[in-house]
Amino acid sequence: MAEEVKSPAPPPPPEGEKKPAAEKPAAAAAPVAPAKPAAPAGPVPVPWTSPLVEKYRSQYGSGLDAQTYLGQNYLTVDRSLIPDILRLLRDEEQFDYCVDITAVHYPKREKQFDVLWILYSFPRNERVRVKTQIADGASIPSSVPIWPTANWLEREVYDMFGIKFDGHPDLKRILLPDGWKGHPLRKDYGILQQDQEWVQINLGIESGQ
Amino acid sequence: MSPRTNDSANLDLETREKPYLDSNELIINMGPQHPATHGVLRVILKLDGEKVLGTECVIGYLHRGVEKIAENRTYTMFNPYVDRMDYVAAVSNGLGYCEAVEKLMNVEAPARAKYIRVILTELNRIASHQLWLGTHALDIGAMTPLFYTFRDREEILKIFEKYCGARLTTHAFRIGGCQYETYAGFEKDVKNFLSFVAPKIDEYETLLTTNRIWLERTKNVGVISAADAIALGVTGPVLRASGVKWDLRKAQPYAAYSEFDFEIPIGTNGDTYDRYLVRMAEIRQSLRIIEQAVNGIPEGPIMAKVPKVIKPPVGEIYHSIEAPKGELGYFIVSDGSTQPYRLRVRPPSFVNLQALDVMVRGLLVADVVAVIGTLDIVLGEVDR
Amino acid sequence: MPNFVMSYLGSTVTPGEAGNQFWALIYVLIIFTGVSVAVIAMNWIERKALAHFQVRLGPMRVGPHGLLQPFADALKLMLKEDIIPAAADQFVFWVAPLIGLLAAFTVYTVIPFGPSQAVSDMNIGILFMLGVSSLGVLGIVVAGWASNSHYPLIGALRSSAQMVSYEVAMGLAVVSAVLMTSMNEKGTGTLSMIGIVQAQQQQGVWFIFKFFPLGFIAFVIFSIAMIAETNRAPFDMAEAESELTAGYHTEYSGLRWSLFMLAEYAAMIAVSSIAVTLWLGGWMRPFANLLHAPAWDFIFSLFPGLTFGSLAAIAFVGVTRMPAHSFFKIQRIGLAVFAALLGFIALLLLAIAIVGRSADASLAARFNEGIDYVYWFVLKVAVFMYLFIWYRATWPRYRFDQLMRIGWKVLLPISLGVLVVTAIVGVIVS
Amino acid sequence: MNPGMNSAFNSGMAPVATPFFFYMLSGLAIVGGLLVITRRNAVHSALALIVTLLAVAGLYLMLYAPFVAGVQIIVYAGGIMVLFLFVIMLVNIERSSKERRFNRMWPVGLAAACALMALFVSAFVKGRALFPDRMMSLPESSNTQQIATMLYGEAGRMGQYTFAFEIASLLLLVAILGAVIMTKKKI
Repeated sequence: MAEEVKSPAPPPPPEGEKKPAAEKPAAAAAPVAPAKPAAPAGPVPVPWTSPLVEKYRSQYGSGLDAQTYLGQNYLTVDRSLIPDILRLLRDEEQFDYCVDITAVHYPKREKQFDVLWILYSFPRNERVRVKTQIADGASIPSSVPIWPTANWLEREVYDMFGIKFDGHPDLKRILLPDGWKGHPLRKDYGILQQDQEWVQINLGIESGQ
Repeated sequence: MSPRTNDSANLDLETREKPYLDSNELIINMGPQHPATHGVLRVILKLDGEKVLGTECVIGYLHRGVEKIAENRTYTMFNPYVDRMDYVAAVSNGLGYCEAVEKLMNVEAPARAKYIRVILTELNRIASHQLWLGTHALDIGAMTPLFYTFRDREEILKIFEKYCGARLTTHAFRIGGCQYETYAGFEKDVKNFLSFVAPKIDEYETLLTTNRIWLERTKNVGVISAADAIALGVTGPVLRASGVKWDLRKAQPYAAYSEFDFEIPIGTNGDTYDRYLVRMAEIRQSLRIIEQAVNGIPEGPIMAKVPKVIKPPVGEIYHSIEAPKGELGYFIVSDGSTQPYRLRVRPPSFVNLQALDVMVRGLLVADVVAVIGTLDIVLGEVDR
Repeated sequence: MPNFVMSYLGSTVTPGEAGNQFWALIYVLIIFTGVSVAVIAMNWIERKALAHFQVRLGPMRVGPHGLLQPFADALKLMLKEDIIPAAADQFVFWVAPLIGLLAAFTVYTVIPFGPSQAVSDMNIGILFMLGVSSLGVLGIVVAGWASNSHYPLIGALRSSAQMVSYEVAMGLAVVSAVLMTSMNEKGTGTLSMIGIVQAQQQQGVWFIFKFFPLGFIAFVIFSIAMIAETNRAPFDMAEAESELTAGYHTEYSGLRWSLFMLAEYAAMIAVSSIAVTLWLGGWMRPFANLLHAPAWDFIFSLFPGLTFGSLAAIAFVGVTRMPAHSFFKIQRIGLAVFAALLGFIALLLLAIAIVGRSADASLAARFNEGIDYVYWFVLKVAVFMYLFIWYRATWPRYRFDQLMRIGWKVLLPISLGVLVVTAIVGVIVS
Repeated sequence: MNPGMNSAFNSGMAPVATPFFFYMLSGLAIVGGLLVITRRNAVHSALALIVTLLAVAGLYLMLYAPFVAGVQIIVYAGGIMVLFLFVIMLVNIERSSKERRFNRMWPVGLAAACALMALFVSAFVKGRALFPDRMMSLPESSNTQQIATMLYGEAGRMGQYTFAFEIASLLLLVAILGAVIMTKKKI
């Protein structure tokens, strides 16, 4: 019971081979390389084939893409499928444990954010990541009704990226103070940047740093 | 008071006119400066007399933006930062991070390094559980176990200090293996520790396990069912105490864990007492693992072939390990540069803390303290 | 010397009974100083004993083996700023520690350290003690309220509920001991503290062994209730630091806080004294009923001197075991002087015991007797004080509802049962 | 029983400075009583009431009624007042201290006080003969034992008030049960 070996691990690629972006966008999204194209060689994501994927692909068609990278499976799905596919994964495929919800910011892309659900199934001892892309300012259905644990995780994503989750019971900042402006994990937020006004008012520090 | 303004958002604190003889619903602030919140956790309690009607955790006082820092540091430079998250189990944090990056780079640490990692990580697990036991017992009012556990934890910290020079934030591992070869006498020290600590564990247990007051304070307190625990994403000893036999060391073995023989202790009731028993049993299992590992350390290199400048290929990886507090995961997105494009830490304490509200509703104030203790949170990790 | 000084020295009643105001005042002063010193000593012993329970050393820096630590603490507390929170009720905040202190110290007027070694012997001694010591809770309640803060308020509510509840079981246990005093030919008991000890003397048995196990059960109930009464571990809900930061004295600091501590320790000594008086024969030496030959009297009267002698010996061993470093020179000298002082007291006590061994009415014999009484009483109380420390080191804290459950559902029925059975047995026996 | 008892009376356990203590205690009681009704803050009133109760206990003691004094302290000052404070603390004090009091009650209270005063004065004047102008002869046995004899009787004889006493305790038992039933939502 080592890795989640649903599909064989990708063979190590030949040395020096240039690869395109590893972030496989959803079928609906335009393929955007996140960053430096001059990356060193690495393993490639390969399509992931399993009964699970077949079933959902037949159901949802092009809205869903399944891949494996370094032995880890992920589904890239269209934003419109989001609450349904997560619910199905929990109910039908026994992915009963939502490990984590997080996001990645790609400022140069049209749909700036990747939102990820990392799921785990106790009965199958298997992990899967579900990814979707949304634009800045767009919202996404909350998964709190599916996994209660999503409550704080979504709040953290909201806090750090400003992604809104529809239907979240109490969507507010969790780690940063309530009145804080800005979402620090966005790429356009500098590492030294602070909400100077907040610091001045609430901490009484004149410099705001 | 705190500058925050959201004192009690979801506690329905409408400013209604209080009746003349109103004796209900007291709102008290537990923390951020409170002896039993294990750091700067603030719990807003809504009480009816002493009965807890609801809680709200206000966290973030220790937020340092670890994930943001990661995006601005190279993989190597970021390594010490992970020690500062769960500072009582820094070795586990380092192991998770190094293994995640290694996995992303598709390299594997040599066998000897893996054994050293297992030994140090398990020692750290014991240290973490000892610290937990001491503070938890102190919260429930037993002073003495604290000093016993700190006395014995000291021996572990001495081994860390001799190995890498640091006691708490060890930065013991490097991407690709270990920086340091074991010092002369490392095996002897570890074996001495094993024979030293085993009777001490019994000593803690004589103080607590059958103590009537301890039983009354912990049995049926903070009960969480297996289904609730899974739904809330609770991991680690808290999940196992609810009867779910799941440990990443067995489920998805990493480092050299597949080579050792150990058991996953589980509880049945999911109450505070079971969590106590599970952690005590885990200490014993850790001792078993260390014994096997230290007797079987293979010879060989301690570093894999890793380039001087670490530049993982474009891609993303999620790797998690069984930290003393639960599943500690690292999700790393690489853009092929020397810095992580995005690094996400899946902190066990953060997710476990979310279960507090479910566990304490309907209990008394004294139980809140016991449940915070039994969740074994470290605010450095909750807030990152 | 004035006549009223000399005339009292040979008296066999307390100054209160003798109507001797001068000696009553002297006794009050002696007891007040003695209790204060006992609290200071208790402070040091508790810290040291607790430290040794917990594989620590405890205070070691201030004076040899930290002997001067309580004085340093007292000085620090006196010099600290006395903070009164802005939102507190100034007057009540100010007066609360005094209420507690007053209640704790007033009790000592009726504690019999010997048949004549008490300020006064009240007809209703035990009732007075229970009543006045129950006033101590007022200080706590009022302190918690006056702080105008949530934690102190909860602490105050807890402690008032706790003390009121445990007083019931405590009172019933006391009544069963009072019942035992009436087991004489006249059939009348007494509430007087001295009378209770004298009843034990006449009946030739400590009440803890009377109607075994009835007396013993009552004693156990009392010794549980008295821990709750004084808010000590494992019943220290009112000041549970891990739950309520510091309970009712969260907002107190400096001298005012130290008054609370003084009151707490004084109350501990007071309730231990009640237990000793009611069940452990008060000032009587052990085996007074079996080994009553004059020779035995003499042997037992050597005990005070021997105790101080062994303390002096321990201190001297400490001197020899100090590191031979110049840094420890002053500490070594200090400890040696302390040991010498103890040794001197030991010699003095032994001398008195030897000179006063004849059972005549000489002053030395009176002195010898008095020292014996006070020694045995204090020794028994000291055992209780040690138990207080031991409990604190060993046990976790009870939860509030559990505490109430024990008080009302366990201790109260048992003490009622013991009372009824004692009455029945008493009637049958007499 | 108590050997000290008789000797105490004989050897002059006569209170010292009787008038001083009497006037001090009565003064305390009166001042405390006034404070009880004039303080706006209920906790201050309760504290003043405790002072009054203790002063009255002291007066009992001066009247050679130590048992009554002890009971006064243990029941009123120690027990009832703690419960009083307990309740007061839970009440919204800020609000209650702002309420105007004595509204329209002034004349009634004054009239009642005057009537009571008149009663006292007339009782004193009319019953002057009942009050001896020197100290009453002391009872032979102690006050505590006398009370016990009255309540419980002695040597197989019912006491003067045994029946009333038992009835009163029954009444209290019923009151306790009633309180439990009223407060406990489910039993």
